[in-house]
Amino acid sequence: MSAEIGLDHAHLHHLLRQMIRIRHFEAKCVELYQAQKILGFLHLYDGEEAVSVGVMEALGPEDAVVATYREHGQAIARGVGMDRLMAEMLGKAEGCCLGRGGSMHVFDRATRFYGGNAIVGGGLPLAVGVALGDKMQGRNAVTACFFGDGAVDEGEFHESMNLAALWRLPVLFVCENNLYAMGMALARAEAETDIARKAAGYRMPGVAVDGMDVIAVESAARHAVEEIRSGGGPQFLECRTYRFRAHSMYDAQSYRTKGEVDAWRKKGPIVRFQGWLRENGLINDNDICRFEAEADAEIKAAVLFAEAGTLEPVEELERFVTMERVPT
Amino acid sequence: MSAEIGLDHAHLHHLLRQMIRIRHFEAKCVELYQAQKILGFLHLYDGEEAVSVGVMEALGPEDAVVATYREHGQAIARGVGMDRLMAEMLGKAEGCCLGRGGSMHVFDRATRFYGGNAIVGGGLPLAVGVALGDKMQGRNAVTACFFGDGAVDEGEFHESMNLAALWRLPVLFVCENNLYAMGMALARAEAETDIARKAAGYRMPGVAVDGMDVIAVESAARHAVEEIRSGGGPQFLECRTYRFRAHSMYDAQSYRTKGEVDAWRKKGPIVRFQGWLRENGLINDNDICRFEAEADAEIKAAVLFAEAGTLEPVEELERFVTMERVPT
Amino acid sequence: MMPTAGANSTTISYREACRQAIRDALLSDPRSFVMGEDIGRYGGCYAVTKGLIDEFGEERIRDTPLSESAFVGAGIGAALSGMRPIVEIMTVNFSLLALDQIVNNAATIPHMSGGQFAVPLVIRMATGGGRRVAAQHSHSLEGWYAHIPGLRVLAPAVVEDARYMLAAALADPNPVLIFEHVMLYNIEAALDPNVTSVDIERAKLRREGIDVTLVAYGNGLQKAFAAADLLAADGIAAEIIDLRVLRPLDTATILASVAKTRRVVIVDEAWRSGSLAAEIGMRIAEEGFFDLDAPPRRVCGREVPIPYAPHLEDAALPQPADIAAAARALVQPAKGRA
Amino acid sequence: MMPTAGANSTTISYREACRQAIRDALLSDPRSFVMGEDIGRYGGCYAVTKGLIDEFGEERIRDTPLSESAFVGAGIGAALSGMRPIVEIMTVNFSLLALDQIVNNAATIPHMSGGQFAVPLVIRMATGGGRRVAAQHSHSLEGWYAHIPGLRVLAPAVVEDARYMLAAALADPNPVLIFEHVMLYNIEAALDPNVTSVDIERAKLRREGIDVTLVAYGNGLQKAFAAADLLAADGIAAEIIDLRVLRPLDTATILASVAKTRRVVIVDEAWRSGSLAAEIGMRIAEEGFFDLDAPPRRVCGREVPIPYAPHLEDAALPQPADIAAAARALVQPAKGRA
Ligand SMILES: Cc1ncc(C[n+]2csc(CCOP(=O)(O)OP(=O)(O)O)c2C)c(N)n1
Ligand SMILES: Cc1ncc(C[n+]2csc(CCOP(=O)(O)OP(=O)(O)O)c2C)c(N)n1
Ligand SMILES: [Mg+2]
Ligand SMILES: [Mg+2]
Repeated sequence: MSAEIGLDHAHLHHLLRQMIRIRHFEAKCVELYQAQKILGFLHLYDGEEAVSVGVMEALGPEDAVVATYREHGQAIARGVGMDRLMAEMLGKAEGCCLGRGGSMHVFDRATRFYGGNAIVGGGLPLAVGVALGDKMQGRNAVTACFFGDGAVDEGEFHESMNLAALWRLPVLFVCENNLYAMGMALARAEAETDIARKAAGYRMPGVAVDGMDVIAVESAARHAVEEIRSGGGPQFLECRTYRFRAHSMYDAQSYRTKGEVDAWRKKGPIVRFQGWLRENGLINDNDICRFEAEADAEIKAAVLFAEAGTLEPVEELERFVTMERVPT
Repeated sequence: MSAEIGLDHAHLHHLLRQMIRIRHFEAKCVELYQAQKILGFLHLYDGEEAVSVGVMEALGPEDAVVATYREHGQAIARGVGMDRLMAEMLGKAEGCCLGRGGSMHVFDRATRFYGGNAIVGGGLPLAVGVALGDKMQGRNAVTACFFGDGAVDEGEFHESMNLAALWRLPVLFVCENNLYAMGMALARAEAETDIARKAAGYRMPGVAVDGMDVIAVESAARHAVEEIRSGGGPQFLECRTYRFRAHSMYDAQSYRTKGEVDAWRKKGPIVRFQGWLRENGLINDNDICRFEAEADAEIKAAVLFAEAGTLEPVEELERFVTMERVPT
Repeated sequence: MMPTAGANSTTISYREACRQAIRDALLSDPRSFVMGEDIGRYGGCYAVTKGLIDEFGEERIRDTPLSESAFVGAGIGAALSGMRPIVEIMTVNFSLLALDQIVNNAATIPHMSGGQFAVPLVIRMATGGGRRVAAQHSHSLEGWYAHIPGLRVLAPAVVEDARYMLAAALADPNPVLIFEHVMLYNIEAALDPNVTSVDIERAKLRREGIDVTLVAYGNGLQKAFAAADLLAADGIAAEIIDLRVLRPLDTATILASVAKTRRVVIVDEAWRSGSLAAEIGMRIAEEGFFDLDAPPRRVCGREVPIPYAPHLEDAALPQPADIAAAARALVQPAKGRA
Repeated sequence: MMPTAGANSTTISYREACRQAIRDALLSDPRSFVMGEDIGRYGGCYAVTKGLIDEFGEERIRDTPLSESAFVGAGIGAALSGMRPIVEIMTVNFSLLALDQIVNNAATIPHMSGGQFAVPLVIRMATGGGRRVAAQHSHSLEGWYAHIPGLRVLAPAVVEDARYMLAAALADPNPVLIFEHVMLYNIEAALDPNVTSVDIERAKLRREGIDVTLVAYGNGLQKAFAAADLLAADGIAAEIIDLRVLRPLDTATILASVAKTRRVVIVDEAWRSGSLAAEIGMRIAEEGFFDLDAPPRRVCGREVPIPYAPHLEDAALPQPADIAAAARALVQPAKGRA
C-alpha cells in the first residue's frame, strides 16, 4: 500500500467527518461535565483532532494503539464506538471499561486500544512491549504510541526510545506537541525544544509535521508506517499542534495569553481543512451541514445510550482485580 | 587559570604517581578481598585510572564530586586519605563512613566527595542538585559527576542531563565509557553508541576523549571546567576507557575475549604514560621505582591503620539514622 | 494579588494554610525554595502555590520539567549543598518515579556516610482518593513511606497542622515528607491566634470518649468525626486520635487511649493488607494486648484499584457508616460482632 | 555445558532449581521468554540463567539495557500482546525504578479495563540482606509488593518451591512476583521425585510443635529452623509455618497453628514498622485474638539502612537467637517477658 493518499472526495470527506465527530463529541462532554454527569478530570482534544485522525488512517485493524489520558480523539479516530465511550465517561456498566476507567482510561480490546494512561510517559514502555510481543509472534503489526511534549521530559521516554530502536521494534512514536505540559511551556521544560531531533540520539528516524494539517499528518504517518512494516524499525513523528482549551476543563491559563490562543484557533485543523476543501471545490456547505448533523445524531444516540446505562453492581467491585483467565 | 597544562616534570610526575597510587592500592585490596578482610562487592578501577586522575586535576577544593560504586580511584584522585579509605573497606570505625558504607559508598565531607552510589544512574540527579545549590548560594563551584556507559541507559541520565542544561547548572558530566555494563557490551545496550553525541540532544557541549591518555583527559577536563566556571552551563565529557578486570572481583568474563582484554592492557594508562615519559626523557627508572615504593609505603601504612582499627560499637547502630543537626 | 489574603480573616482554608506556610518559609529562610511541576506559572495543580512566583520569582519558585526522579534527586543534592528545598511532587501517584531517590539517597545518605551529611529536605505531595480520577490517580501510599528509616512522615489533617507543620519540618535536619489529602484542601477553620507552631512528634487526642478509640489520619479524621457523631446518637462515646505523624509513630498516645477505652478501630483509606493500620493494630496487640476487651479492628480501603464510577469509588473507600459499624460491633458484641 | 546438569543428581541447589524451572518454562511454552539485565551473555548476576542463552538464543534470552522501567513495562506490554514473559529484575533494590510500571500498569490494567485485558507476566528478583553489600543493595521490600491488589507475590524458601513455583506462576493469568532471597541460592536439597508441582495458594507447615508458632518466609525460614533447634534444647517445641505466598496471604493456615500453640512469633527481615509481619500479626489479633495466651510477637530487621560492616549488618538482621529469645519469652513469661 502506498504512502500516496487517495485524494478522492470520499476520503477527504471522511477525514473531515472524523474531526467533526471528535470535536462535537467533546463539546457534548463539556456540557455533561458542567451538568456533573462526567466527573474527575476531563482533558479535551480541542484543536488536536488532526493528529489522531491523520495517524489512525495509516493503521490497520491488526495494529495496536497506546494512548494518553487526553484520548477521546484517539479512541474515536481509532474506531471505538461513541456509545460505549460515552457510557464510560458517565461511569456506566455499558462503558467500554464498565465505567471503571472513565475519561482517562479508555481501553478497547476490539480495536487493540491499549488504554488511556494517566501517568505521563507510562504508556511508552507498554507500547514497546506490545510491539515486541507482536514481533516475536510474527505479526506484521505496528504499535502507535501517543504521548505529549511533556512526556518527553520523563526518563521512560529515554529508556523506551532506546529499547525500541535497539531492538528495531515496530513502534510509531507519535508526539503530540501542543507546546505545553499543563502550564509548563516546552521552552521552559526542554533544553532542546526541537523534539523530532531527539530521535537522532537513538538513531531513530524522526520528522516533525504540521499537526494542524490532517493531510500532512496522514501522509507522514503512512510513510512512517510503511517504513516500519518493511522492517525498518521504529519511527518518530512529532505533530506540532495546540490545545485550544484548558489543560483539564478549567484552569486560569495564567501560563499563556489569550492572543496566543486566538492566533492558534485561526489555524485550527477543522476550520482550515474545511476552508481548503471549499476553496478547491471539494466540498459544499450541504456536505458540511450533513456531517455535523450526522455527528450530532450519533452523539445524541450515544448520550441516550449512556444515560440509559446501568451502574455496575457494587458486589462486582472486586471482579477482575485478578483475572480467572487470559481473555482471547 | 588556563587550560594549558603545566607540562613541567613535577606535574607529569604527579599524574603518574597518582595513577600508581590507585593501581597499587587496588592490588592490595584484591589481596585483602582474597583474605576475606574486604567483603561484599569490590569493583576495581584497574585500567581506568587516567580518567579520575585527569579530571580531578581540573577541580579545586571548592568543587564537588559525585562518584560511582567503582570509586576507589575517584576518591584517591580527589584526595581522600588512603588510611580512612582502607579502614572503610575493612568496615572499621576509623573508616571515612565508620565502616558503614564499604567499598561502594565512600563519602568524604572534607573533599566534598558526595559518595559512591550503588544505584546505577542514581548519582546524576544528586549532582544536578549539588550544582543547583552551589549556584543558588553564589559559589563558583563545579560538580563533577562520574557515571558509566551503562548509566546512560537509565531514565535518570535523560532527566538529569536535561535539567542541568535547561538551568545551565555547573555540572561536569564525566562518562567513564569502559564499553561494558557488567557483561552488557555498549553496542548491545545502546542504539546510539556515540555517547558524547547524546549531549547534543540536550544542547549540551560534549566531547569524547581517549580515557587511557591522562594528559588528554586532564586538558579536556580543564577546558570543560573553565567553560562551566565562566557561566557556560554544564559540559559533557566522555572518557573512552576499559576495565581490565572482572566487573566485581570475579566473573566468568564470558562476555569478552581474552584477546580483547590483552589488546587493551597494552594501551593501559600507566604503561603508556610511563613509556611516553621515558621516551621523552622526562622520567627515569629511579623516579618510577621511587613512586612505586612511596605508594607501597603509603598503602602499607594505610593497611596497618585499617587493621589496627576498631569496630563501631553495635550500640551505635541506630546513630545517624536521623541526624540531630546539619553538619557544617 | 494579596499574598496573605485570609491571614487575618477568622477562618482560612487548608489550601490557604499550606500556602501561607510556604510563604512564611520563603520569607524567613533565604536558603529555602520551592521546586516542582507547575508550582509557578500555573500556580500549583491544587493552587497551593498560587501567586508565589510573582512574589518570589522564578529562582525560588522553580517550575520543573516532568522529571520526578531528577528534581527530587536535585532537591536532595541541593539540601546536601546547604539549601533548604521544599520539593512538591504533584501527587503521591507520581512519587513512585522518584522513590529510588527518596529511599536510596535521601533516607540513606546520613547513616551510610557515618553522619557526615544530613539531608534537610521537605517533600510535599497530595495523596488519597475521592476525586473520581480512577486507579492511577487515587493512591494512598503514605504508609509505604512510613516504612523507611531516616524519613519523617507527616499527615496534616486539620488546618492548623497544614499551617504550621511545614516550619517544624524545615527545622528538622532530616528529610520530611508531608502528605496533604486531596479532599482536605477546601476545608476551612479558624486559626487560634495564640498558636503559632505545632510539634511534629506526637499524635493528638481530637475528641474524648470512653467507649472506643478511633485512630485516624488525613482524610480519615473527617470520617472518624462523622462516625463519632453517628455513634454518639447510639449513646457510644468515641475517642478520636489523630495520628498526625506517620513516622515515627507515637505509640504511647494511642496506647494510653486504648488503655482507657479498651477497644480500638483504626481507620485507613489505604488498601488493607500491609496498610499502616496493620502496623498500628499490631503495636496495640504487642504492647496493649492485656488492655483490650476486644480484638483491634480496622476499617480500610477495599483491595481494588480505585474505580472511576462514583458509587464504586465510594464503596472502595472507608465511609463513616463503616467505621461506626465496626465500633458498634466492638461495643455491642451481641448486636454487632460479624 | 549440560543444560540440566544436576537434574538427575539427588540433591540440587536453589540456584539450579531456579534455572531448571526457567528452562522447563522455555521448553514447554513457545510464548515464554526471559528478559532482564545480564541474564544472557553474563549468565545472570547470580548465575541463575547461566547457559540458557546458548540453548535458547538471544531472542528468548533477552539481555536488556539498564532500563528497569522500560523493560518491565515492555514485559507488561508483551504479556498484553500474548506472550508469557519472565522478567528478571536483578534485585529488589532496582525494582523501585520500575515500580510505577508494576503498580500503575501491571496490577491495574485488568481491573481498570473492566476485564478486557490480563497481564500474564512473571517478574523474578533477588531480595534481602546478608551479603555485605550495604544500604542500597540489601533491601527487603517484598512486603511492599504484597500491599498491591492485582499481584500475586511468592517467596520460595526451599529448593522444591524454587523448582516448581515458576510453572504455577506462569499458569496464573495475573502478574506474579517471585522473590528469591540472595542467601538461599547456595542451599541444597534433594528433590522428591514424586513431586512435580507445588501450589501457589497456601502457606505450609514445615515443622510441627505445640508450644509456639514461628511464622517465617524466605531466608527467615532458615533462621526459624535454627531457632527451633535452640528452643528444642530448652524443651520448647516450636511449630514453623512457611508463608510461601506473601499475597494473597493464607491466613487460615496461620490461624490454625496459632489456635493450637496459642503463641506466635513472626519473623521478617524487613524493617519492623510497616513490615509484612505487622499485617500477619494484626490478622492474628483480629481473627485469633481469643486463641492467644500471649501477645503476638515479631522479630524484624532493625530500622536502619543496612550497614556494610559485618558485625553491624548481623546486628541489623534478625538472628536465630533473637527469634528463640522472643519465643522463650512467650512460653516462659516469668523468665523471659522483657
Ligand atoms: C508522571 C506524571 N507526572 C505528572 C502528572 C500530572 N500531569 C498530568 S498531565 C500533565 C501534563 C502532560 O503534558 P503533555 O505530556 O505535554 O501532554 P498534554 O497534556 O499536553 O496533552 C501533567 C504534568 C502525571 N499525570 N504523571
Ligand atoms: C539501577 C541499577 N540496575 C542494575 C544494577 C546492577 N549493576 C551494578 S553495576 C552495573 C553495570 C554498570 O555499568 P556502567 O554504568 O557502565 O559502569 P561500570 O561498572 O562499567 O563502571 C549493573 C548492571 C545497579 N547497581 N543499579
Ligand atoms: Mg503538551
Ligand atoms: Mg561500563
